[in-house]
This record gives sequence, C-alpha cells and structure tokens, in this order.
Amino acid sequence: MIEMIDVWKTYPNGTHALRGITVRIKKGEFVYVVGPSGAGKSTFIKLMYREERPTKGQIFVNGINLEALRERRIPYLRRNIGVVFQDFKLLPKLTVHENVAFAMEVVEAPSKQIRQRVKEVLELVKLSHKADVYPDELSGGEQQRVAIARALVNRPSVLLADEPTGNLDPETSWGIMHLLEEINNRGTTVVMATHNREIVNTMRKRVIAIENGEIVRDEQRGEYGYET
Amino acid sequence: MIEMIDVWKTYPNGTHALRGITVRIKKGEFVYVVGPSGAGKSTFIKLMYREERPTKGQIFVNGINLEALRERRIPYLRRNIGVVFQDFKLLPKLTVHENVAFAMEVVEAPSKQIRQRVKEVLELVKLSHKADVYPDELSGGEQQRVAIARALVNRPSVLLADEPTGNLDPETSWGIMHLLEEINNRGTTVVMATHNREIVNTMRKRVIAIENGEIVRDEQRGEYGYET
Amino acid sequence: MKLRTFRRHLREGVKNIGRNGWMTFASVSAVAVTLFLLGVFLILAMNVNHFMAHVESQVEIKVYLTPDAKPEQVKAVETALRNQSGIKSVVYVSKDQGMEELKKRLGDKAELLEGLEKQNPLQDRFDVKTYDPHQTPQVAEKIRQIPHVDEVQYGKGWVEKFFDFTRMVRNVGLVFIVGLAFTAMFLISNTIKITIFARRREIEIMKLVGATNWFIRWPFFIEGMLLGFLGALLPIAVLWVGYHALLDMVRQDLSLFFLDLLPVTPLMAQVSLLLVVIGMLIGMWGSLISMRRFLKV
Amino acid sequence: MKLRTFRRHLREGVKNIGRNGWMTFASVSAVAVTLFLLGVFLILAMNVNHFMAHVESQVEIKVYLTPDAKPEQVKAVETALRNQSGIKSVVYVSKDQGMEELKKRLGDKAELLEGLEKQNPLQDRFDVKTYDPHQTPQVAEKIRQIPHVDEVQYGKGWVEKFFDFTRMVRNVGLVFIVGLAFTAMFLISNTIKITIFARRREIEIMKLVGATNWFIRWPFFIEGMLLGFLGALLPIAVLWVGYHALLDMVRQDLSLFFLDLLPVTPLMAQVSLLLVVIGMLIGMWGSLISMRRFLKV
Ligand SMILES: Nc1ncnc2c1ncn2[C@@H]1O[C@H](COP(=O)(O)OP(=O)(O)OP(=O)(O)O)[C@@H](O)[C@H]1O
Ligand SMILES: Nc1ncnc2c1ncn2[C@@H]1O[C@H](COP(=O)(O)OP(=O)(O)OP(=O)(O)O)[C@@H](O)[C@H]1O
Ligand SMILES: [Mg+2]
Ligand SMILES: [Mg+2]
Repeated sequence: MIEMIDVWKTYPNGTHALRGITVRIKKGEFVYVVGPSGAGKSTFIKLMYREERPTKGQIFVNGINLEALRERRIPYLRRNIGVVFQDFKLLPKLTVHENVAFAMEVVEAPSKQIRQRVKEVLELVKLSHKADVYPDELSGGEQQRVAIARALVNRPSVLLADEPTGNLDPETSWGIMHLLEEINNRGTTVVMATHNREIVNTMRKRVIAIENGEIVRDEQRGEYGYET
Repeated sequence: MIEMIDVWKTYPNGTHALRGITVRIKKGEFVYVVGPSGAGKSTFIKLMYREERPTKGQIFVNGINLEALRERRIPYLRRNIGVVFQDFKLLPKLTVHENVAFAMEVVEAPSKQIRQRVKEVLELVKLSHKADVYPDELSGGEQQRVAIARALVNRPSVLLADEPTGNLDPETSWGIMHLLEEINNRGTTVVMATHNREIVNTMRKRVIAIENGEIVRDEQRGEYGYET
Repeated sequence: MKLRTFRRHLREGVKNIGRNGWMTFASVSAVAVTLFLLGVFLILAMNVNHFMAHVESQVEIKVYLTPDAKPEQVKAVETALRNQSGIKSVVYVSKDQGMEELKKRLGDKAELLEGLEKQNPLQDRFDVKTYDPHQTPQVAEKIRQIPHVDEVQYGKGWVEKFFDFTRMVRNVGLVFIVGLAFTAMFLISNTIKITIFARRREIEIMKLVGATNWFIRWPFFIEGMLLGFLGALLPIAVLWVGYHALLDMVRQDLSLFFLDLLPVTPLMAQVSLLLVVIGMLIGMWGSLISMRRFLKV
Repeated sequence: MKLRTFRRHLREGVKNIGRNGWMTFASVSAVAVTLFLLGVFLILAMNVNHFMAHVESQVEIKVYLTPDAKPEQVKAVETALRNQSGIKSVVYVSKDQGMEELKKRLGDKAELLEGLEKQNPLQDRFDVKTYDPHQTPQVAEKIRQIPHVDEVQYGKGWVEKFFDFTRMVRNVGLVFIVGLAFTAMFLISNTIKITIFARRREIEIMKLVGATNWFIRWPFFIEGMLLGFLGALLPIAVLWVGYHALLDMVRQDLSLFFLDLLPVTPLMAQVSLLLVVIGMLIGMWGSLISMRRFLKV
C-alpha cells in the first residue's frame, strides 16, 4: 500500500517538481504513471523508495511513514521494493549475473539459492546468454532488461518501474509487460512510469496522469490519453 | 554519403554484433534502423563516427575511407556528424548551455555566435528554461533533448540518432521528429535507430531492419514491420 | 552478520583489488612510496640515535683523590663509588699512568715534561662512567662529597652543551619522524579517498538497491586493508635488501670505519612491523571515513 | 589555435578548479603536504651543509719555522705563503704566543710548564687557512717545500677522516633530497593521475563530440599547473613563517647558541622557487601523461 498526502517536492535548485500530490495505491494494484517529459513522474517514484525526500507532505509505503523512518531502516524499506531505474544504475564492475545477484546478497540469501534464482530471472528477461558480460558490453535494451531482472529477483511486494521499456523494441516490451502483469497477478503492487501509448491503451490498468507536478487525471482502466 | 561494404564487427569479448553489412545511404536520405534489442543497431551507427572499428570491411563517410583515416583526423570527421547517443553522454560538470556550446567551441566558433546558436537550438528542443542547470538535475527526457540539441548545433551534414525518442512522451517525440524531418529537408542525411513503431509507420521513410547483425530488410517508405 | 556474508565480503574485498586494476596499482604505489620514505627515515633516525648514544657513553667523570690518600683510603673511595647508585664502571688510574696519558696527549711536545717524572705532580684518580650519561652532573656532585676526593672533573660546561645538542637532535628527529608518519598517513588516506570518490556512484547504487551501510563498507574495508598491506610489502623488501647492502658496504669500505650501524635483525623487524601496521590501519581507516558522505543516500 | 580558443582554455582550466571542488581540494592538499615535506628537508639539508662548512673552515695548517729563521726569512716565508694559490688567510704566531696557547690548553696543569718560559723550546709558526678546506692536505704538502719551513701540521689523519665524514653526510643528504624530490614528483603526478582517471568518461565524451586531443588537453594542462601552484603556496607560507619563528627561537634560547642557522632571505627564496617550479611542472606534466590513454577514442 502506497499513500501520499499533499506531497510537494522542490529541488535544491528551485525546480518545483511536485505540487500537492495526494494519491492512494492499494496493495496489488497496477498503475501507469503518464505525463509529458519533465512532468514529475520520476520524482513521484523516487519519493517512494526515498531516493528523494518530499519538501512537504506525508508518504506511507507498506504502512511505514517514510518521514519518520530512521536512516538505518531505509535499506530494509528498499528490500521490499524493486526499482527499475530510468537510467538503469547497474554496477559497472560487476557482470550481469553479479549485478542481479547483488540485490540478493544484500538480503543475505544462501548462495545456492542466489545462483538458481538469478539464472531464473535472467531467463525471464531473455539474457541468460549474457550472464557473464559487463554492463558496458551490453546494448541499451539489454542493460534495461538487467535492471528489470534485478528489480524482480527478490520478489518484492512493490515494483517501481521508471520507463522500463524505453529502450526496448515492441516485441521485447510486450514480453516484459506480460512478465509484469504476471507478477502483479501474484500480488505485487506495480507502479510504472511510461510514455508507451500502445501499451497503456492495450493493457488497460489504472492511469495516473501527472502534468507540471500535479495529478490531472486518475482513472481505472484508463487510456494514455494524449492525442497528437 | 555513407557506404558500408561487407562490414563485420566482433567485439573483444567474442560477441558477433554485425555479420556482413553492405549498405549505401545517399546524401540527404532519411533512414530508420529498426530491429530487436541487441540486433546491432547501435553498433551499426557507432561504426559511422568511428567509436568502434569494424573487424572486417570498408566504411566510407562523406567520401572518406574510415579505415584509412589517420588518428589525428578523426575529430574533423566527427565535426561533420551530429550524434545523439543512446546513453546521452552529457558532460556532468557542464550546464545544459555549456554542454551544447561545447560542440561549437570545439570548432572554434566565435563566442557570440555560439551563445546565439545555442539559445536557438535549446528553444527548438524546448529547454530554454533549463539552460543553466546541470545534467543530473534534469529528467530523463530532458537529458535526451539536450543530447539532441548538441547533435544539431553545428548543422552537421550527417545526423546519427540512436533511439532519440526512447525517453520522450509521444507529443514531444513528434516535436523532435518534425525537427529532424525539417533538418533532413534542408539536406542533412539522417540515420535514426528506433523502436517507435508509431513514428516509423506514420512518417514513412526508408527502413533498414537489422536482425542478429544482418540486414534482413531494406525498403523505401517501409513499415516498422514487427507484428505483436 | 551471517558467516556466509562475511565470506562474501572477504571475497568481494579481494576481488575489488583486481576489478579496480589501474586504481589499485596507483594507490598501492602511492602507499608504497610513502611508506618507503617513512622507513628510510626511521632507519636513519634509529642509527643516528644509536650513534649519539655511543658518543654519550664515552662521557666519564674523573675523580681525583687527595695527594695524601693512603691505599686503604683509596679502597674506601672505590667502595663508596661502587655503592653509589647509577654508576656503571669505575677504573683506577694511578698518577704514573696519568703522566703517561699526558705525555701522549702532548705528542711531540712531550719533551716539555721531561724531568717531571720523578716528582710527579699529578694525582691518583678514578674514571667513572654512569649508566645514564645525562645523569653525569648530578652523580659528579654526589661523588664530590666522598671523603678523600679532592676534585671531580667531567668537562663541566662542555658536557652540558653536548647533551643539549644530542637532546635537540633527538627532539628534532622525533618531531620529524612523527611529522613524517602523519604526512604518510595523510597521503595514504588522501589517495584512498580519491579512489573511493571515483567510485561514489557505485556506492550510491548499492545503497539504492537495499544494502546496509555495513554491507557496503565491509568489502571496502577489507580492500583498504589489503591495499595497505600490499603497499607495505614492497618498501619492506627494498629496505631489507638495501640495509643489508649498506651494512656490507660499510663493513668493507675502511674510510667509513666511524659508522657503527645497527645490526639488521631487531631494527628491520621493528621498522617492517611499523610499516605494515600503518599501511593496513590507514588503508582501512581511509576507506571507512571517505565512504561516509556517499552512504547518505 | 585562435586567440579566443586559448582564452577559452584558460577560462575552462580555471573553472575546472572549482568544478571539481572536492577533487581539487584533495589533490591540492596532497601536493601541499608533499611539497611541505620536501621544503622542510631542503631547509634542513642546507643548514646542515652550512654548519659543516663552518666547522670545515676551522681547519688550519700550522706551519712551523726552523728555530734559526731570521726575521727577513720569516717575511720571505710569509710572502711565499701569500703567493701560494688556494690560501685564504695567513696569521703569524710567535713562539711566545705559542707558549701562552699551550698554557691555556693545559688549564690547571699549566704549572707543569713553569720555568720553561725563558728557554722557550717552541717555534715560531704561521696558521694558514685554505679557501677549500678539502684542499688542506695538498696545500700542506706544497708548503712543506718552502725554505725555512721546519714542519707542517694540520691534524693529518684526523682531518682526512673528518672530511670523509662531511663528504659522506653531504652525499647521503644529496641522495635523500634527490630521492625525496622524486618521491614528491611521483606522489603528485600519481594523485593527478587518479583524479584524471576519475574523469576519463568526460575525456571520452569530448573526443566523441569532435574535440582534438590538444583542445581537450589545454584546460587540463592549465588546471594541472594551477593545482601545482596552489599546492605550493600553502607550504611556502608555512615554511616562511615557521623558519622565521625558528630563527627567533634560536636567537633567544641561549642553550641553542651552537646553532648557526642560515638567514631567511636567500634560503627561503630559493626553496620557494624550487617548490613552485616543481609543483607547477609536475602538475602540468602529470595531467598530460595521464590523459594519454583516454584520448584514444
Ligand atoms: N535532481 C534534480 N535537481 C533539480 N531538478 C530536478 C532534479 N531531478 C529532476 N528535476 C526537475 O524536476 C522536474 C521533474 O523531473 P522528473 O524527472 O520527475 O520528470 P519526469 O516526469 O520523470 O520526466 P521524463 O519523462 O523526462 O523522465 C523536471 O523539470 C526536472 O528538470
Ligand atoms: N562494447 C561491447 N562489447 C561487447 N559486446 C557488445 C558491446 N556493445 C554491444 N555489444 C553486443 O553487441 C550486440 C549488438 O549490440 P548493439 O548495441 O548494437 O544492439 P542494439 O541493436 O543497439 O540494441 P538495443 O536496441 O538494445 O540498443 C549485442 O549482443 C550486445 O550485447
Ligand atoms: Mg523520468
Ligand atoms: Mg542500441
């Protein structure tokens, strides 16, 4: 369960990224976050795993008040949240396998289990053949899929995906979307920022549209909704 | 004019990215490069401005044989080619304005002219209000537009764009596409790798489809052509 | 922390040495050069100290007896001297021996003393050395009170100045060594800081993926320790070989006779231990403190 | 290169100092600490050298004349001595003055010499100093051949050993200073290498955007020079103030009377110049060579 109450975010350089966001995402929901470039989608998502802190307002994730959360507890919050970063954020000196495994090592999983599960998710994103390669030896789309694999590997209760198909061809994108849907069906809350009209309009889910830092639309089974 | 004759590329780690590419792109053409993730599109483009060198084969750009080109001449080749990198490659310690200006300083343009032209292209990509901000204070789409602005600023005779709309919403993407079309109409050769089916199918141009390192299709006024 | 996690940290720490290839090389060589410098000065300082202690140990007190002292009184003075605390050695020099010494000292002008031998005007004396040469003036003062002691000479004035000098050299040397040690520490931790600064993105990403601070720190900690250890090995080897060679050279070259260098064994072991400890401690410490800022994500 | 491009490079070089804030701080402080170390040792070495030169200048040749030398013959010897090359000063000491000296040297045992004054067995002599004390043995040999010179003394044996010692101290000092200078250069260029390594992506991007190697190098070059310059300023200031304070201290503390330190002016100017030059040269050079690998894009 994710809840934001009148959340404002102004970056240190004075940019007002979010202006009074109030929203409630229930456990197990699948939500698209849409909106023009620079609207505040990524900021909205970054607040949920506390990469950024709101200037004002309250945020609750899985019942935890992020503002009251002690510094030391943040890693434990993040372990319940899988994040696909818009810029991937892969560790450059670790191989694909090691990158994905890292998220499991962090929770001190037994190494046998790690090996098996990492193989599994790399198969899901169709990257088994690239397991021992370093991120800068991957194509853009391959890097993105590693980021997705890492977000999934711990079976988090919340999955935040920031533009997870931006570097993928439509076919691969659909493969990823079906994966996310399946994960969502197993109970994981999914929040996904996207510009992909085709996906939003085909796989109908709740759509939250942000413009200029404000929620301008919030529809169940909504459409992408920006006409050209 | 860009010409490749039986070009092969195998990366040091053994990946065969391109296998016998032969293609001729005439001056003033507009070409989409499509294909699944990891097919070799970026590699194909990287060969043209010599970020990568082919394992085998000949490449000519504007009549220059890239294989015979001396190390010292490479910068001059690149000044005639504007590149939108898939991962943007912005200089982190320079502001948006400085990043775009850098491409002009390199050719020793007068500073007055630089100021004016940079303002101009930043307006074209709708980022005038972010001119004095650093790249890591930008949203993903904003960074992408800075990369586009930098590629255009020198009015290159060839524009290589690797997935230039991957992080942009459809409306902004169309804005950028109209920009590219206009530039193309003024005589610039445009080669654009993309996954955007909507754009390819709407703005009909030559389509080169790469799969597994080989050209599988090359059509004038083609379609994106991968059905889901 | 689970055992397997600790093993994981160890493994990662060691792997990072290789992963950061060039950076590892640069920081290990900075550590090596800095510790080498420190080692050379430690060896120098300890040898200078040794040399000065040797010269200081030459300082002695000449205790002249009253001319009328009888043999048993001389014996009594000797007993008194031997019972005096802080005295290392007591040597009796009769007035005839004293005359011989004086002749030697005058060299080719000794003929001036001819004819004085029969009516020798010198006095019997004891030459006394103290355990701590710096105590010489105090001990001399006490000796003066022993009966039948006529006069006490130890180069008053000159000895105090000489000790002032050695004390100053020691103090300056200590200041230098301590300063150099701090400089070495600063340079090592500074180098490590820069290399970690270059890896701040990685640390931030680890944080964002849910790693606790200690989970991130441990491999860096181990890596830092290893860097320090590797960086200490090379200078230790070079110093060991170099000092051996120096000793050989001094032993063979007669013109360097006056150099009484310390033997290899305890000296080099002490220096090596110090270098390893400094290298490893600063390696770990440098890693830890320089990560702090990047862990706040 | 156009003038405006050069101005641009200058501007960028200066701006980079600020842009790389923390990195600049770390490398400037590494440069500062290293140069400080070098400066301290330079000052120390130059003072030790000065002290030794002072002691060496005390060495003199005692030229004894034959007892039967007449006044005009004495004059002739003096002329011969003054014409001898390499001789700095010639002082005449008559045999009566010689007796006074001997009395002083024997101190409380001077009574031994009583009665010798009338039939003074000493000889008239000249005390001769050379410009280069190390030439003493050679000069003495030549003096020996002058007519009416009976004997020549300059502490043969002892003087050679003393000069062996000072020569060794000078050589060791030189080795140390040169070694330290190279160490400083290594540490500075190493630090700069690491900071540039951390910026390799930027260099690669510049290359990909069409910059020539020299277009990229210039600002780094200027930045490196500035880093070296800034890094030299602090140690120079500290050394200047510190050396002043040291001189004051020595002047006031009587127990340090024997320290004859060099005056501030030429010494500190030389040291400062050397530090600035080393800092700037290594800063530039370090920038240039460490960029090489990253320019190959
Ligand atoms: N670290 C930052 N510092 C300052 N301003 C920032 C920072 N990050 C983002 N911004 C600004 O905040 C606004 C919202 O950014 P955000 O990244 O949330 O947009 P977005 O909706 O994700 O856009 P996109 O679709 O392009 O990714 C933008 O104007 C951006 O320039
Ligand atoms: N530097 C590299 N070293 C080794 N292999 C590489 C490197 N760059 C790319 N590859 C591999 O070469 C193949 C082609 O990569 P390329 O980046 O050209 O794909 P792409 O068509 O651009 O894919 P995408 O749409 O995902 O960007 C991929 O299998 C990729 O893993
Ligand atoms: Mg975003
Ligand atoms: Mg690509």
